[in-house]
Amino acid sequence: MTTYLEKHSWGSWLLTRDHKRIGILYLYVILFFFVIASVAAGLMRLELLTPAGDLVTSDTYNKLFTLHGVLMVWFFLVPSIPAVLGNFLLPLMIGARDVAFPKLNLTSWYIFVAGGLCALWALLHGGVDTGWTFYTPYSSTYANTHVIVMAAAIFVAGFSSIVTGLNFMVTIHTMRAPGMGWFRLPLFVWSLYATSLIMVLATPVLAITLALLVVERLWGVGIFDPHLGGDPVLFQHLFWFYSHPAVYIMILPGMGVISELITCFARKKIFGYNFIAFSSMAIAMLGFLVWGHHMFVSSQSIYAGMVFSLLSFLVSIPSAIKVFNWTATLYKGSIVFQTPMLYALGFIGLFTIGGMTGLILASLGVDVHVHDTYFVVAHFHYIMVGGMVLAFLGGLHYWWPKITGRMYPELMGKLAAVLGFVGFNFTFFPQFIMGYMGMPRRYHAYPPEFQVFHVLSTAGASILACGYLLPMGYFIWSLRYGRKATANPWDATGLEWQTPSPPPTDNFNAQPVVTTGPYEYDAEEAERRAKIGLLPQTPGGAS
Amino acid sequence: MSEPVISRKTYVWTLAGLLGLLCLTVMLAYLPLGPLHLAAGMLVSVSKMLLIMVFFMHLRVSRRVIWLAASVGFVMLTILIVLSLADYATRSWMP
Amino acid sequence: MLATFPGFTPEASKMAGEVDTLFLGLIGVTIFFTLVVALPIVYFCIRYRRGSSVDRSSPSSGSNLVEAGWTILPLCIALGLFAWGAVVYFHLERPPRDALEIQVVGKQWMWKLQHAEGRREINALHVPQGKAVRVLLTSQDVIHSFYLPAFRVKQDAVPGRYTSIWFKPDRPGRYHLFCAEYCGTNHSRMVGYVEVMPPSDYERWLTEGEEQESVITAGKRLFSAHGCSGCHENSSVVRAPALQGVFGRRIALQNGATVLADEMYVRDSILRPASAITAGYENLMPSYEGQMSEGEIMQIISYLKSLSDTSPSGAKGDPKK
Amino acid sequence: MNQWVAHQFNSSAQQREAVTLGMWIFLATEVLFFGGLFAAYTVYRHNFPEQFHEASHHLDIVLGAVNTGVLLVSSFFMAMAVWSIQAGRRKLVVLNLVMTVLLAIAFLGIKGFEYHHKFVEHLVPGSGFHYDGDWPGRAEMFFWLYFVMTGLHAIHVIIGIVVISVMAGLVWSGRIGRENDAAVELTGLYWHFVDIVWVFLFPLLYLAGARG
Ligand code: HEA
Ligand code: HEA
Ligand code: HEC
Ligand code: CUA
Ligand SMILES: [Cu+2]
Repeated sequence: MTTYLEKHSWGSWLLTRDHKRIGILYLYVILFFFVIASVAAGLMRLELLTPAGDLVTSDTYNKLFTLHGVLMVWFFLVPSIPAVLGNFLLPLMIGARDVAFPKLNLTSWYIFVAGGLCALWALLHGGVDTGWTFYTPYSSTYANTHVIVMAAAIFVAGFSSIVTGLNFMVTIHTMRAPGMGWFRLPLFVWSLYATSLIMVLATPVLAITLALLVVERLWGVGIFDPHLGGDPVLFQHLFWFYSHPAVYIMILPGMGVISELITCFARKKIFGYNFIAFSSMAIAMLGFLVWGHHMFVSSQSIYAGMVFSLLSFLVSIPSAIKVFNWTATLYKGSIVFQTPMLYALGFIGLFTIGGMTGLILASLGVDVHVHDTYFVVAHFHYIMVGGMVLAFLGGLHYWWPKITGRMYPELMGKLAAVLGFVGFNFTFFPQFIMGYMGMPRRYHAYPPEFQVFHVLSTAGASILACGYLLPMGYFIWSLRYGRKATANPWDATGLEWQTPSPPPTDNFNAQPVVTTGPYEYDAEEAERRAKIGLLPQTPGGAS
Repeated sequence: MSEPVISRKTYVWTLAGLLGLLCLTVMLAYLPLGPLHLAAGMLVSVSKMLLIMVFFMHLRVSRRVIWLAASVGFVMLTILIVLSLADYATRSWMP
Repeated sequence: MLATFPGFTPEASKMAGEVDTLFLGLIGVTIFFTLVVALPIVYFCIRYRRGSSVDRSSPSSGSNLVEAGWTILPLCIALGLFAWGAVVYFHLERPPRDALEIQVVGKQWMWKLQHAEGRREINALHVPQGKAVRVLLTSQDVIHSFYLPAFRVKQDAVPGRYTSIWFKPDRPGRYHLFCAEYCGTNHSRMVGYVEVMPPSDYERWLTEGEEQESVITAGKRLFSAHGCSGCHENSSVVRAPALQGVFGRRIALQNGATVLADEMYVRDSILRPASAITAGYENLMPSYEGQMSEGEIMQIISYLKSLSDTSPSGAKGDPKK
Repeated sequence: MNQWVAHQFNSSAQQREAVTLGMWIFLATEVLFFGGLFAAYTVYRHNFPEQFHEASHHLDIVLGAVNTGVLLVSSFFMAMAVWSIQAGRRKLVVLNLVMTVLLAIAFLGIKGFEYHHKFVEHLVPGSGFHYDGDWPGRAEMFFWLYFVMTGLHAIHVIIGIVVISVMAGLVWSGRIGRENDAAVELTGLYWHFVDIVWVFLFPLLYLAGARG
């Protein structure tokens, strides 16, 4: 049996229909955009060192945060776990040879790249300065930057996301191996299912909204135009109808990864499998009902505001259920602190803080004050960077041996995880404080009393940068020099570990048949085997 | 390989029903229904849609998951419209 | 409250205190739950680390009772927090009846303000201590947001619409005014200050500088200059409704609906009279679209308000309704 | 296993299940794609009931109704095409598909005629827009929605025409037959969906103002 990595020609990659290779193609592209968006963040942080706004002009600064937001959201975080790890793992986890529509899968990658090229074009020709939210009438009438091209870029990338979601949903419905009932699915698969649901149902609304924006810009009149009696706030309704559910696209897959990591490294069956599975679906559904919480001071009716606030409080309950279940899973486990586990534990803590500050924002009385301040910026970085990016890194470490057949260096891994965690808190915790003190966001110059917090934040960002650069370095290093990985270096359950690392092109040498649930771990057994040296503290390679 | 799942006669009856409903909507437009007008129009449209989906699109003989996929889009659309209107309809209310 | 922490944004009004209390409450809940999660995690990680010899027998993989517990408890807390936040919000949104009214127009990239007595300011707002102030907002281009951190209030200024906020300054001093909604190149320069002065200083300040025409007088002047009085005064030949007492009342329209004559209604009446014909009248009034600036429209509105016997702020009518 | 089953599937039943479900999910995304427009329409109709009522009188009910009929009948032919392929009646399939396409073209023709008329009457939003009724801006909003909604629908009709024509060719040449009829069925689903969109557009736009 040959592994899926065997062939090396360009054609074999660019025309591949193998979901594993497509996952890797995605990895390259999103890393590329992550680096650009991070450099933009770095420049922003440098600019904010001084209150005067002297490093870059205000126009440049506005373009930087727009670029940062747009690339990070649509070209990095939305496709991060689903399109990379999801593509790679979904068929493996349910015991299928591939996704349901492999050609479509490759097409969606090309669509994504086309969108990315549009975004790059806009960047190279001077950028866009509307913020990632594209509020009208600024974006439709007043901005004179490349709004149309950038909107087109997101429109196109959106279709890639729709196609991926569709593919995943059909795959999960129809391609499960014999014996793989719905309640034997790994929780990562459940979370991908919930994510796909949102991708499929929310993204089209974003697409049509951006299309309307473009038509309005081209045609000169349009639906959001106050001169026709149009309401610019309607744009916000349509935008957030997508973008709030989209924030769950940017956390649910991370939650799925965490469920896998916690069980494996605590060697415990997950606590409350059904509740975690259903809470993913609940988040996906309830997530569609709360978008108005971004519009509390937008001139939206105060009664609508109250309804949206109430629903926002309710949507946090399923997240709470997950957090408590992960915690309970650790009880009576046999816990080891491998790198992926460090990321998972970091995730739980930072997600809790990010989520709870989301509740603070959902509280009407406070949001009037902190809306559009750094408090909001801190909130979403806690969830998106402290949550999803950590989950992505954790997952990447965990499945790295499966993907590449090599182990990453464990000590360096731990160092990067700790650096990232510390740097992260330094960067974003001060933003909560200055946000409550009234520091508005999207400000290129600011009153001097906020400087101390900005300096702390920039210092933290430099540490955080190391936390990112280190893994990029050693991952590349490990491709050549890493220890060879066994089929199942973590001694994990899960179908993906029952096949060689890296897996053969058709995933399994024989059609797997599933007879048990996904997390048949036994902590006592693990302890016994550890004592006699069968389960090493540092697992991994073939010696 | 397959066999027809719905008979030709059913299709013809469906078409007849659809054209009948079309006449009905146009007639309704000329009746003095006042505010009920929109509701009546939408009711007819929904009936037409159901006819098309159930017979032309074979929902009648489809599995439950297809029914789900067929309805979920409309459910979400309802949410979008109802919650947006919740804003516009209550804007002029006084606190 | 927070004001006692050095360096923190001052609480310059009682409402600010209310918001801060709510915030501290929420922070308390946040810390509580963070600990509820973090402490067990740390404890489990130490106690159940690989190699520690503790009892790991009969692990549980779920319990409906436990799940119900940690669903219902946060649910109750969440509902409580929602209610608290909603009450504070309600206070923030409901202006007292005797508030001073300031008219504010946002444009790229400045705030243009005018006091009832006529004095105009740019990017600055002088207000008397101890008196509620209601800010009536609109924008002549993109969306801006009028943000006063010291009073914990913020409201977007939307083109084509009126919005408002109010606050009651309790402490003299100078506080930040920010534009909080991104509005283009100089968004971060669309800043200014609020100066809270003792009432007597404020009175003096109002009359400083050259003689000012009060907003109402200006409105009255515009009302005749644009020919409104020609139709709307009793002596006119055209049959048009008298405008005394119209503001703040419910108006019956020709199409059978009734609407509240608030700022938005009067604005529409001036710019697009045909949109809502008053019952019993004909559609004779011309449209003034493009003939007046946002500021002038606001002045006429103030004049019409002054013709009504509702309170000076009037806008929101009887708050108990 | 036969040649029609792709390698990732275990059986043709599984493949059939997957493609059908995939198509229905795609249609759900289409519902929401149009849904943004329907939501905007609802909001503005709620805000400006009178002006919408009045502006809709400038649309031709007769043409609208005829066009609805045309699409409904074409949907019927599409359903018959699916029936024919399931019954293995190749020529009948082609005939039905051709009828579907012809009716779709007729639909576009009538639509184009209406567009032309609006253009002549200066009812196309933009600098050339001219409207005598109350508050022309709001009427312009109505026509803006009219053009965007029917325009997007027309794009879907055009895509449908292309796809159905290709299907007709493939069936004619024998490359699609009873054994691999899924493609025709999926095309049918798409076409019926396009029909459903129009079923809603017609009363919302043409009948927005009661004539009675
Ligand atoms: C991955 C992304 C992500 C996620 C998952 C969330 C999750 C949540 N978000 Fe956040 N949010 C963003 C990304 C995200 N957000 C972004 C990007 C913005 C800014 C957009 C912009 O303007 O640019 C934003 C802005 C934003 C606002 C608007 C702020 C403003 O502009 O004024 C609000 C307001 O309600 C909000 C609320 C919430 C809530 C209630 C949750 C909840 O889902 C959180 C639920 C989780 C928990 C609550 C923690 C776990 C629970 C416990 C430990 C138990 C205790 C629980 C209870 C007592 C209930 N978010
Ligand atoms: C999706 C995910 C995502 C991720 C991963 C990040 C990652 C980071 N973000 Fe970002 N951010 C957003 C999503 C994200 N962000 C969004 C959606 C917005 C809103 C945009 C808008 O308002 O429209 C935003 C806005 C935003 C702002 C607010 C701008 C403003 O309102 O004025 C800031 C400010 O500090 C910031 C900082 C950072 C930092 C420091 C990181 C760090 O994690 C990045 C770490 C990386 C580096 C630091 C770069 C590498 C190193 C160098 C280039 C060397 C030089 C650097 C130094 C010496 C510091 N982000
Ligand atoms: C040619 C005569 C004419 C002129 C000039 C005119 N109006 Fe009017 N106005 C009318 C008539 C007639 C109505 C009642 C029908 C309607 O509602 O449109 C009316 C209605 C109104 C109303 C609604 C009153 C209600 O009871 O609902 C307001 C407010 C108003 N006008 C303000 C103004 C202002 C301000 C101006 C000047 C800028 C002005 N009008 C100029 C004739 C006029
Ligand atoms: Cu005005 Cu920002
Ligand atoms: Cu949100």
